[in-house]
Amino acid sequence: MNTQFWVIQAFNGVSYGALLFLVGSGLSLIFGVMRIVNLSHGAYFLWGGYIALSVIAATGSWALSIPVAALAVALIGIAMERLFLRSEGFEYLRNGVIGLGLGVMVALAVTAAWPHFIGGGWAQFGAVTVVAAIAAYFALSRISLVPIDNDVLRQVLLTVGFAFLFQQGALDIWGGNNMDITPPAVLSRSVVIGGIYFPAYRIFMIALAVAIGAVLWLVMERTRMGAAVRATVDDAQMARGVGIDTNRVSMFVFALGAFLAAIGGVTGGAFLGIYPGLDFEMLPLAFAVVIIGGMGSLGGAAIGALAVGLADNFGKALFPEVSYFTLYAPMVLILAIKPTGLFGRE
Amino acid sequence: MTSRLPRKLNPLLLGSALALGLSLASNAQAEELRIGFIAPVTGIFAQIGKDMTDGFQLYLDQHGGKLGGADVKFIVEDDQGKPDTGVIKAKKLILQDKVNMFIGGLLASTGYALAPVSTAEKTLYISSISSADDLTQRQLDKYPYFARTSWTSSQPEQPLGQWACDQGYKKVVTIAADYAFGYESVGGFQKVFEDCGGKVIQKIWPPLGTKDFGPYIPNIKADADAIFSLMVGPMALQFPKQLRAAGIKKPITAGGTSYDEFVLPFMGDEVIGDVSALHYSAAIETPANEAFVKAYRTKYGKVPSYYSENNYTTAMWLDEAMKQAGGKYPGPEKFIKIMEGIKLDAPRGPVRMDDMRNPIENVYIKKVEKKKMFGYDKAELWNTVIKTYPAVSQFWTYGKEKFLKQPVYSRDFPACKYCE
Amino acid sequence: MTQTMKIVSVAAVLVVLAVIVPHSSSFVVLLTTRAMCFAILAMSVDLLLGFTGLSSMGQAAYFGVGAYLTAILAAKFHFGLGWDFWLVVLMGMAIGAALAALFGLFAIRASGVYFLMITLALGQCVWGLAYRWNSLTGGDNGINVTNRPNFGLDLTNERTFFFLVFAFFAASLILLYILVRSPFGRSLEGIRERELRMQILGYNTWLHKYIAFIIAGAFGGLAGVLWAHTNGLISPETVVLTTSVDSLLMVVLGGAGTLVGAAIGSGIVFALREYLSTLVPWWQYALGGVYVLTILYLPTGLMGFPARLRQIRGASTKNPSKSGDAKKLASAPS
Amino acid sequence: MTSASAIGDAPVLELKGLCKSFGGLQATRNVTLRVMPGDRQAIIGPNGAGKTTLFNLITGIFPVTSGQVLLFGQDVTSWPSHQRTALGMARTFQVTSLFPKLTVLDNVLLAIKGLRRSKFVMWRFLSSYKDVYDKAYQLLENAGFLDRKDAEVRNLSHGEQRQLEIVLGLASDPKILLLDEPAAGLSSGESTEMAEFLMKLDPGLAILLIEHDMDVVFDVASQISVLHFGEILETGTSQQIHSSAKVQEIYLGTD
Repeated sequence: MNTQFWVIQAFNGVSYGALLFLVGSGLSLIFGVMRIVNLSHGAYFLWGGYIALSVIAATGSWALSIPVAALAVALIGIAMERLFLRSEGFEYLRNGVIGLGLGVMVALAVTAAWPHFIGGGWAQFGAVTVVAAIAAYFALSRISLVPIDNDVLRQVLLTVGFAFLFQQGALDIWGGNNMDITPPAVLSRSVVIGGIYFPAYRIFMIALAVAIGAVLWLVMERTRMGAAVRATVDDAQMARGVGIDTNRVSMFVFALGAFLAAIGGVTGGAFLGIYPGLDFEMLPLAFAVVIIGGMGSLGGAAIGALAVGLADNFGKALFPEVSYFTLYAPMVLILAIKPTGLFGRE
Repeated sequence: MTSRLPRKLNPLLLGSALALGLSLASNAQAEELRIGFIAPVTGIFAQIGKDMTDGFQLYLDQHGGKLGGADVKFIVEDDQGKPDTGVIKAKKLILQDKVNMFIGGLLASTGYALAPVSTAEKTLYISSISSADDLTQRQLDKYPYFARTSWTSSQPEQPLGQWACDQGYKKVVTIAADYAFGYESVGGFQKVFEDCGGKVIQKIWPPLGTKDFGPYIPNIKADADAIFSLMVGPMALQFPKQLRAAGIKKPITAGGTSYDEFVLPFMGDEVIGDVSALHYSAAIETPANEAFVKAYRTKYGKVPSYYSENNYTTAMWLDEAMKQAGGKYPGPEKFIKIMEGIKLDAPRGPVRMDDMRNPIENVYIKKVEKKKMFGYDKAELWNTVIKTYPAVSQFWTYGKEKFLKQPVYSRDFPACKYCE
Repeated sequence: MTQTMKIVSVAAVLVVLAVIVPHSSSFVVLLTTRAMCFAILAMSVDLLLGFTGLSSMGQAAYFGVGAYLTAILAAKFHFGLGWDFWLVVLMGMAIGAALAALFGLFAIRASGVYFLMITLALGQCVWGLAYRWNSLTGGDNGINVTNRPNFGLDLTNERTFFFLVFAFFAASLILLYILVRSPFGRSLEGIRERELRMQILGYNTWLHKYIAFIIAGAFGGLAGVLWAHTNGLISPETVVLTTSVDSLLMVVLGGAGTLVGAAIGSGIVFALREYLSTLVPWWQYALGGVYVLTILYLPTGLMGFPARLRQIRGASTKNPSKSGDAKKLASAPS
Repeated sequence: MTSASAIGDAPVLELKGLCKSFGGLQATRNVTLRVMPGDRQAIIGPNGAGKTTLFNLITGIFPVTSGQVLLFGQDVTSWPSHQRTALGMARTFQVTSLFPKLTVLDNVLLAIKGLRRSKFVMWRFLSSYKDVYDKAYQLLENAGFLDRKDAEVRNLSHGEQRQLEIVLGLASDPKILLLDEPAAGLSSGESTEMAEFLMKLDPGLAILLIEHDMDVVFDVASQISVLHFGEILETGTSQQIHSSAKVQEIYLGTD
């Protein structure tokens, strides 16, 4: 265990932490503003990676895949937030989406039950779908949604439901192969300093996280929207009182969170791979970042990510038998002592 | 009374009515060969499950849906990649669908979980992927209705140990997924390699599912001549990439799943030259294999993995056995007897069963190369066979008696004598 | 409906279940047995969620220790396979309770979303140990429990085993029902509604929540013991986050605060996941859809369905006010 | 209104130099107060004067920064709420804080049980405790709620909820009752009703009252303290306070 060992392990831990920052900061902001524990966040990460793969397959451009994937997932985030996590507005669209989903399922069920009846034909399948969807739409329109804005548990469970749907959706769209995002050749090399190899990609991840962190910080500190977000994190009721449109803030933050998670997915895709199940692997780690760093705090997320990255890395390198325990036990202790995390505000 | 039924009761009543309905629905099927197939159709292993199913289905389709003259009812059940779900699905197949046999199971732990079901329900279970060593070794007596058409985990790694020794490697570091499959693979490699005079000087066990090898790679001892790796699934893609990026250029000899055709198409050029061992390679240059690869690729758009081949061969085995049984399923004991007597010329090469119902088959030492094969016009990564160990048994050259006296390969056996 | 009527109707359904299920196909027997194990777990979650207002995301931990205890004793020491099975049942409940007593020290202080997060972290600790502590848990391979107990009753017979699990299920239901109707149970409801007020009324609410947490842990452990023998294989998969989330969903699906709802919820989840999955490959969409629809439109679960129906009918005849009063209520400071 | 404070031997509640600060904000400054058995005292003051904070300190919801709270001569400064209640103190809340989804009867049952050991019993139905039920019926009858005992609390009118709030306070047979704006949100008619309701209470019960509605205060309380910026400015009888120039100034100056 010479210096070289410690240097490279610390470097590895920091670069892993950089990736975790991308995932964790979005989750942390969403929590801070909306008090929602978003269990779909891992799915955003995964979908970011898959969409990037599709973009690369279509255009061959890795650089293009990052913004496209991030924006696409941000749109998914907005749709989820507007249609399902907020109870007001978009009733028609929400009922429409759910109705369509139900319609497809009814059609699938009919196909499974009476294959001779509508077997194979897309037209028949479509007809059954449309009829069922319309029926479902009208049935749903008669039922008023029970708002979930103030119900922590129902929000969590709703995001779990979506996490399952996203997981199966990704499997059906992109298949179950273990895939990998290949970054440009420049990033596949290594930088050698003092006989130690520093993989360029890990350096890139650190640089990206620092850059994004800086931009986020500027947005939070210098823009009106940033100020509104900070005010809402501090005290949502007060923020509403002074005329901040917290509704818009929450939409912005949800989109931003999804955006960041997707960037994490593209970046992480070249480092962890993209495969089914990645979503639920990343989720607890993102939570560890948020919990340790403190909910709703950007600086906290950075420190939490660094702490988790290093703890995970050194835990696995030095105490493999209890490596996961060493990750989650500090989480428990921090929560028990300071429920809002190290840098979180009540 | 019924009209005044309490409202809160309705869901419960509905439930029991449903249960009743289900019970009536499970009527007997018509006379035919009913085969249950257990594979992950959803969840994180879904694609492997698809490869498995596709391999079997391809053979069925090529033979008009019949095996040995009998119409086949092929029922795929989704175990979601979980052993306990596999058990319940096996029971569903046996109890409700009244299958003659069930096939499949991906993970070693699924194999260990399904074998007892075959004993309890007196139904034939053919393990077509799951490779847990002991099922056809020290524990075979417990499972009279069990046979295997695939491999044991240590079966290809034992010749690989010999091959590594023959290359002149003296010191090897092993890095393998921390679960039974990893233990058995490393154990087989280490035993033979050390019996030949080599030394395993370090064993690293990253947990199953590791993708960031950052904590482990810097630990690899600098004085090793080569690295033995055993990766599965997403791990396989990341390990060689991160190893090379960390500046370690040592040769890799690996367990089969680290480079098999399931992961190979998604790998980068840094894996060219890496060596692995398995009982199948899609690049075996025989007419039987070429035909299989082409048929499979035409139908499913991808090169078959060993998951596909093993199930294709399983179907071929059943076909032959049913032929010999005269097209009528003769019951598990008799059927296993027939299967034991069959010699096949499969895509993977000649294969037959030893007296512990595990295949004796070729083991291929393969090197990743980028080239064109079988007339495909694009240069791709292929597992070129560089050496064939013919007719390898699960006991390698040790002989059954001697082999079975040692404990099953594990994290601690063989002990790491040269680790400090 | 009066209390007596409710009791009578639930009892009637239980009797019907006990009569019908053993005569249906073995697969249905198996499924029902499994669902009933989870029903016990879900009822333990309901004690916390529905009656005390604590949403625990770590209930799989107690389930897991109960199951691992049983599996390790059976596989390594051949203990608990005869009359000593009953000892294992007690030990399983004790270890679940003991773990809950430990975790409760950390968790009970927190409330709302923080309680949810800390129980999630605690559950993950147990998962981490199950996954990595190879020498004890067998790591990712898990532990196979090949033999079921035999004490005069041969539990390898699925129908006999069904009756055993059924008995435990019914007993848990009855015990928990008595508990929630007892002075202690009613005090939990008070805590759920307004904890501060309860303190002012002279209740040591921390202690009440702590006791409820431990009791839930004990029933979680019991469910785990039964699950070890039902499933025959215990692996880290048993203790993953999804198990905890599933048990919560079962409660919400059936209706929190009803006990029976938890059982119905587990029945539905198992029917979808283990029966529907034998019929169609897209069962996961159905499961996800059921979750989303229940949460959005049926916050009181299926048990609350009749009341919700009345409410909808009432709303459509009157002026469709945008469910404003529900909101007012929820936003009242506590 | 004629019965002046019955002078007992020892104060039921005594505050000595009570201070509380939140961060930099001094919410309570050096409050000293004494309530004797049967006293009817009120604390008035403008919004944000720290009245509710003071109640929270007395009942142990917030820890004090410095000073002492004595209940029946015992120093309870560091005791949790439920133990203080056990000594014979009860309070109501400014914002109604009943158990909205439970029935009126259940609300009262919970309140009665708070000080009984049977609250830990988990093997007997609550309904088998006849004495608890008898007492609940008694309380409800006295308060005129018996006919609505099975109504869910959230369906009661606001005025009824405010009254029930006090019934809950009385359920533990307290010797001192802290009332936090019992007339909050009530119409003037309802306020009068509330004042009458309060005046009917057992004269041996000491009451400490926070209230904005001066009519209620003057009806119920015989001694009034004025709180301003966490500090007691003046204490006196209703007439004294009524005519105090300082009090006028505060109310006109801040409102």
